[in-house]
Amino acid sequence: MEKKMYRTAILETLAAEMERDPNVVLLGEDIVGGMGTPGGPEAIGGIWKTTEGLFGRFGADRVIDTPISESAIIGAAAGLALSGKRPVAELMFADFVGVCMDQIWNQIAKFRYMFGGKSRCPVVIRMAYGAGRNASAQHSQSVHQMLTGMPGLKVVMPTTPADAKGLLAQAIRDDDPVIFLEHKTLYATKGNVPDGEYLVPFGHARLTRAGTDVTLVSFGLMLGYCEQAADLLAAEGIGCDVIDLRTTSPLDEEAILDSVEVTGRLVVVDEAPPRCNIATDIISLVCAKAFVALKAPPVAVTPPHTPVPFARELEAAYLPSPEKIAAAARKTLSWK
Amino acid sequence: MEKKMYRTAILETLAAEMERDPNVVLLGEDIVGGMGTPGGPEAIGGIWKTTEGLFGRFGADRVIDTPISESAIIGAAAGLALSGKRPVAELMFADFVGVCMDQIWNQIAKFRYMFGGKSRCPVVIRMAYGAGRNASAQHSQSVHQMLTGMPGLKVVMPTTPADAKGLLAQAIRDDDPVIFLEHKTLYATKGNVPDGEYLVPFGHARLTRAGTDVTLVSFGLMLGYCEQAADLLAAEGIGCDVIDLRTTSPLDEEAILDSVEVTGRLVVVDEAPPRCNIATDIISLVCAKAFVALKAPPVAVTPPHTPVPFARELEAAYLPSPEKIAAAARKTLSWK
Amino acid sequence: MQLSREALLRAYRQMKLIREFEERLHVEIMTGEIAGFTHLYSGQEAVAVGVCEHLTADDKIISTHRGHGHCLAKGVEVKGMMKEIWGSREGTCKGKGGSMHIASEEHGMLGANGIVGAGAPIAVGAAIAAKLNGKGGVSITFSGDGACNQGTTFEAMNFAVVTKAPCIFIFENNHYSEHTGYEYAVGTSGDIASRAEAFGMKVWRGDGTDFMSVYDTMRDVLEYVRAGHGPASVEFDTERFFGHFEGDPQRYRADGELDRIRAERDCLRKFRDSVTGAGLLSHTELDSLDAEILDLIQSAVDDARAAERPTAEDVLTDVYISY
Amino acid sequence: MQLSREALLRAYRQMKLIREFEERLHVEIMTGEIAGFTHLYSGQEAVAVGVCEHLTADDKIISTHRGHGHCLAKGVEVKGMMKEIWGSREGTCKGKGGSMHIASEEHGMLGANGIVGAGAPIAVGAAIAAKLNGKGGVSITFSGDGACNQGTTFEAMNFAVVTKAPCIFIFENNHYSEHTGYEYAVGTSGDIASRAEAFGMKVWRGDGTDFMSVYDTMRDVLEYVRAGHGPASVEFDTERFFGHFEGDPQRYRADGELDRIRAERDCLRKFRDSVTGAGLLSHTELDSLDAEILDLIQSAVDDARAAERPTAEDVLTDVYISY
Ligand SMILES: Cc1ncc(C[n+]2csc(CCOP(=O)(O)OP(=O)(O)O)c2C)c(N)n1
Ligand SMILES: Cc1ncc(C[n+]2csc(CCOP(=O)(O)OP(=O)(O)O)c2C)c(N)n1
Ligand SMILES: [Mg+2]
Ligand SMILES: [Mg+2]
Repeated sequence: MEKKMYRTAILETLAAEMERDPNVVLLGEDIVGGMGTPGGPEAIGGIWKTTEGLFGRFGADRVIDTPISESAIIGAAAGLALSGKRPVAELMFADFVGVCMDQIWNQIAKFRYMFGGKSRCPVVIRMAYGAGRNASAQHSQSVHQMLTGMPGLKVVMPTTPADAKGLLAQAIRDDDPVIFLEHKTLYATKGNVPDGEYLVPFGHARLTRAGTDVTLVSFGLMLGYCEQAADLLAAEGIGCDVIDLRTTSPLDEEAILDSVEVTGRLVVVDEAPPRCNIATDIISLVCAKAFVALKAPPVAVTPPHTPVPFARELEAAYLPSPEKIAAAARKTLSWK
Repeated sequence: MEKKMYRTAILETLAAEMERDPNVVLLGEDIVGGMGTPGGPEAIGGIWKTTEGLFGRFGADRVIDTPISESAIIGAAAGLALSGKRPVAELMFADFVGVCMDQIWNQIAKFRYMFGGKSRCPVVIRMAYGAGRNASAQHSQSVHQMLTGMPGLKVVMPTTPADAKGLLAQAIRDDDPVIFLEHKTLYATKGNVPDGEYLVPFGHARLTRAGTDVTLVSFGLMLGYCEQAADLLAAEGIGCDVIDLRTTSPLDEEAILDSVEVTGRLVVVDEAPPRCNIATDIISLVCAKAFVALKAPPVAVTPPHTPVPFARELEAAYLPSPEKIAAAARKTLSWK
Repeated sequence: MQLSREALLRAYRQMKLIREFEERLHVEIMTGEIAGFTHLYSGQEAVAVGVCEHLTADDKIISTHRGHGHCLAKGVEVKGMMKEIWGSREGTCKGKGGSMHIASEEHGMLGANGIVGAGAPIAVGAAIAAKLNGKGGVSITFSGDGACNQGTTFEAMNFAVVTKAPCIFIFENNHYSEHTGYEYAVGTSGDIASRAEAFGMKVWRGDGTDFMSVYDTMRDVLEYVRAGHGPASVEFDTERFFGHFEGDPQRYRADGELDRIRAERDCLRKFRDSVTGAGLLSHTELDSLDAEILDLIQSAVDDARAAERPTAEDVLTDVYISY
Repeated sequence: MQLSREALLRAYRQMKLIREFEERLHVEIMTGEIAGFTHLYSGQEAVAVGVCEHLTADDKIISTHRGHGHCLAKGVEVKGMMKEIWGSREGTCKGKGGSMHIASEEHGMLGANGIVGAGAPIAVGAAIAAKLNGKGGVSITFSGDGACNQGTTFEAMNFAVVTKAPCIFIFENNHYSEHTGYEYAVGTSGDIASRAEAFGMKVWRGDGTDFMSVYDTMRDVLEYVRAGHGPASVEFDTERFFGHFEGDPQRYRADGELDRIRAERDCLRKFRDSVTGAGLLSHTELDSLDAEILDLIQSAVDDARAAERPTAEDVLTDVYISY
């Protein structure tokens, strides 16, 4: 067990899986870097440094640098997968799902069903999502709220370096299409990462701390904020269950319901805009399945119904914060 | 007041608005039909017959038939709107948002915000959505669950011919971008349509019948199913408030909350797949804002988490039905 | 190069099979028994067959909304397809896909596709896979004259050139996309091949109503692509005999156009005239094939009508392999 | 055609303004004061200015992630832009857009754009609007060598040809998209213009580091497009002096490449040499312009630093006109 960065966990897992299975191929923009330049391949790796050195190690056939053509990238991944390969495609920013949504939503997600269960399309689409780096409206978005709603996709959102490893290995070995969402503010965070083979199954949330007063549910950047909120609340004598969803599709309903059965109070923190997102999804689920247990109305903590703004002050105000989360928890606790 | 088809209401409203405002221009695939053929322009109108005769009346400059290039269609609409026109773009099927999502989501929806409130982009994007015609997984989908979540868009879903007229006129005159969703099974339905100028403001739901036992919320094809369910329930002595949302963004929260304050029981019927949709959105809203009024857990009636299947039996089983809606209502009523 | 009698008979049989499959559907659809949207391939058979007769199951194809011909030409079972179009749970896709989504992995048929232009990038991926496998396999995408304006098609062409993928872009120019003429929608006065060429591919052109023209052209194309020169493109001029979808009144056509193309541009008639004229096959042989095929279609329809219907539980399966 | 002294001075001033704007940002960004991703236009000034000097406020342009130069060339206020990049609520976009989203309707500047390839279809729409207005206006989209592989760019070109829209597609080939070379990513050995030509447009090519080459080329292009012949395309060969974004170590460059292009391909140096050599302007005049511009930039930075910051309430405004 070693402390590693989130991005390192991803890079090493890609390498290990490529080593293990010759069918694993990577494709994406600048994942090699330097193609067709005087500096040559790998002059600079991808901008997130999650694919560095893989071209040198596995060659041009398996690490394919692509033109700026996201529909072609994702479509090609689909074709590779239908032909028996295990492509891992990278979208540099999750916001670019807009230019290739058809291939994700109408093609990859639906093949198996449309074809009567007679095909498999084990594509992994990795993408960097989320706000926090002042990258403005077109480079800061969450997309899980859309993708989770699409039958046929699995949606994975690792929060820790360990989960980045375990969930990515699972994603690559999984026979269904997987959307793998990497929060861009987490790449440089560090945590213990198990050595050797390590798989985290989908649909199993992680309870990061236990408390009996209120349940906080989240993932990604917001999970850390929940932890901070839980610290604030602990100082006031309030104990939180903090649940890291890990995957939004499949969803670990049981973990959420079990916790709410105990606490009776729920705060869901979602970085997506407020309408039709994972917060509404989970609150609706809990109301349907744990109505009696609820001691107070569940609360969603989300950004407002606006695009992501640029300026530091604006983005900070836009995002949920530990303080806002703690306030929401207090609100449920003081409710009567 | 005359009985007209939903499609006629749309066609006539397009014509009237084009007459009224020379800045209104239409664009879309086959909306003229016959371009570049021996039969010539308007040999056949668009496949939904919602633009028939408009080319002859308003000319090639204002009724623009396009190649199969949805990104270019929606992008061009954006450029027209930023230049002072009022484009009404047609996507033949709502499912095609997949090939032009970026232009809708990252461009049109965000211009005003990104540009600090200094631009306007009054685009209307009309599209035929929904299941019920055995058009299979790529031609039967709902998309409001994604589009409602996108800040910057308004999302309009007329159920009746009268609303098709009043909401479309409002959409064309509105200064913000509007997604106008026409349920493909409704085109041939008939209803009374007010003569002359008729505008339906956004964000005002329609109570189609009043009852004090349970609140049914829906729109589109499902609204009719709710009416049928209400008939079934009425026969059992159960009275329903039936709410036609008309627009999902903005949402008439008040109409929903007011009704639930009385009934204490809520069934939301959504044709979208179950995760992160309008049903979860409204249930979450009601739990937050009318928790005390709730006498039973709200129920979502939706298709399952699967693509839309083809065969008649499968599609029928996939969709919510009046019986399933009535059963859901009975369930909330018998809850304790 | 002269084809063997067997090859000629097989080619005729395949084209005739597609033709009769579609002509029968044209009739059956009118009765209202078949659900959904159906786009028929009648008139274009020489393209599908002229291409696919060169292919093995290792070679992949991907098709469009007008996919029956490509499926049959690639060997997908007639009866399974008919059942699928009828929405039976015994259909190729268990009644879940229908006419626009017939696929068969075992035949290297990666699917008809309801989204115009979606197939091209997928075909490039299959071509890259073939290249990785190193056995000379190719991947072929069929596109219409309408699809050639979709961004995905262009991206796919550039992508294939950059990755030197053994991908063949076949454009079936049947002059119409829905009700719109190709000379209007394709900005280059309707010329598709030159545009493909400008993406850096070698291109060919052929008469898509003449089996031999398609077949011979494809021999060259495949030789070139299998040799590792990267992608290629072919534009075939062809005709669709029916409307865009069933129910289309086709007022965009010229007076007498349908009669003329049936008379002068019918690939089956041309094929028959040419092989019988040259004494390679006899009318009797072909007539007996015709009869055989009509029987096959009849029994496919009978079977489809009698086949098991899907149930409500079937809705829930086949979304994931595990979830 | 010989430009007037005033026109030459203005051209120099505009190019120099862009250059100093970017050079200063390059320095300021290192301090960490400026948030987000910033892409600098240094080296390409002759393109933006050579194009925009022909335009009026009725003509529209749309830009890319690398948009500062196009904005300044189209007349957007320096101080508002600097404040925007600093994230001030006094900025062009009230601090909501930042470097990648500067727009100014009143100047006919439809926005920098963070999505590669997104601008092209929007520009076609603006061109159709100009055509409807019938006053000879045009719409111009700037794209990089990377953006020329995006499907939207291709769709837009076909669409403009079909609608005969007065749209000009300017490709600034600066040889790199992020860290990738154009010869790799553009399948036609890096030739962009021929591809545009194959979409049915008249195309031009020019040296994007030579103001006069750009300006003269654009005179012809605009004459052609304003005359109603439909769209056109121009490929300019140019250089970017900095990395893709600030912080890029640029190891993809050749040894000495940056020195070489600064020495041999600097549009400002070339311009100065040529106009002073021909005795059209004097070094003294240009030097005093330089000083004036440095002052302007300094005061823009001072102002930006001192300008009002946005507040939490500002997050909620400007989403809709009414809701
Ligand atoms: C993305 C998308 N846009 C539009 C359509 C609707 N549509 C289906 S087929 C078709 C015409 C296709 O024409 P062409 O490519 O020439 O093929 P053909 O029908 O002639 O075989 C259109 C517009 C679609 N299915 N997908
Ligand atoms: C759709 C999309 N894909 C990828 C990116 C990431 N990206 C931003 S700029 C860029 C390179 C653009 O290259 P080019 O068009 O040559 O413009 P240049 O940077 O040289 O001005 C890339 C890949 C993006 N912003 N949008
Ligand atoms: Mg066609
Ligand atoms: Mg470039």
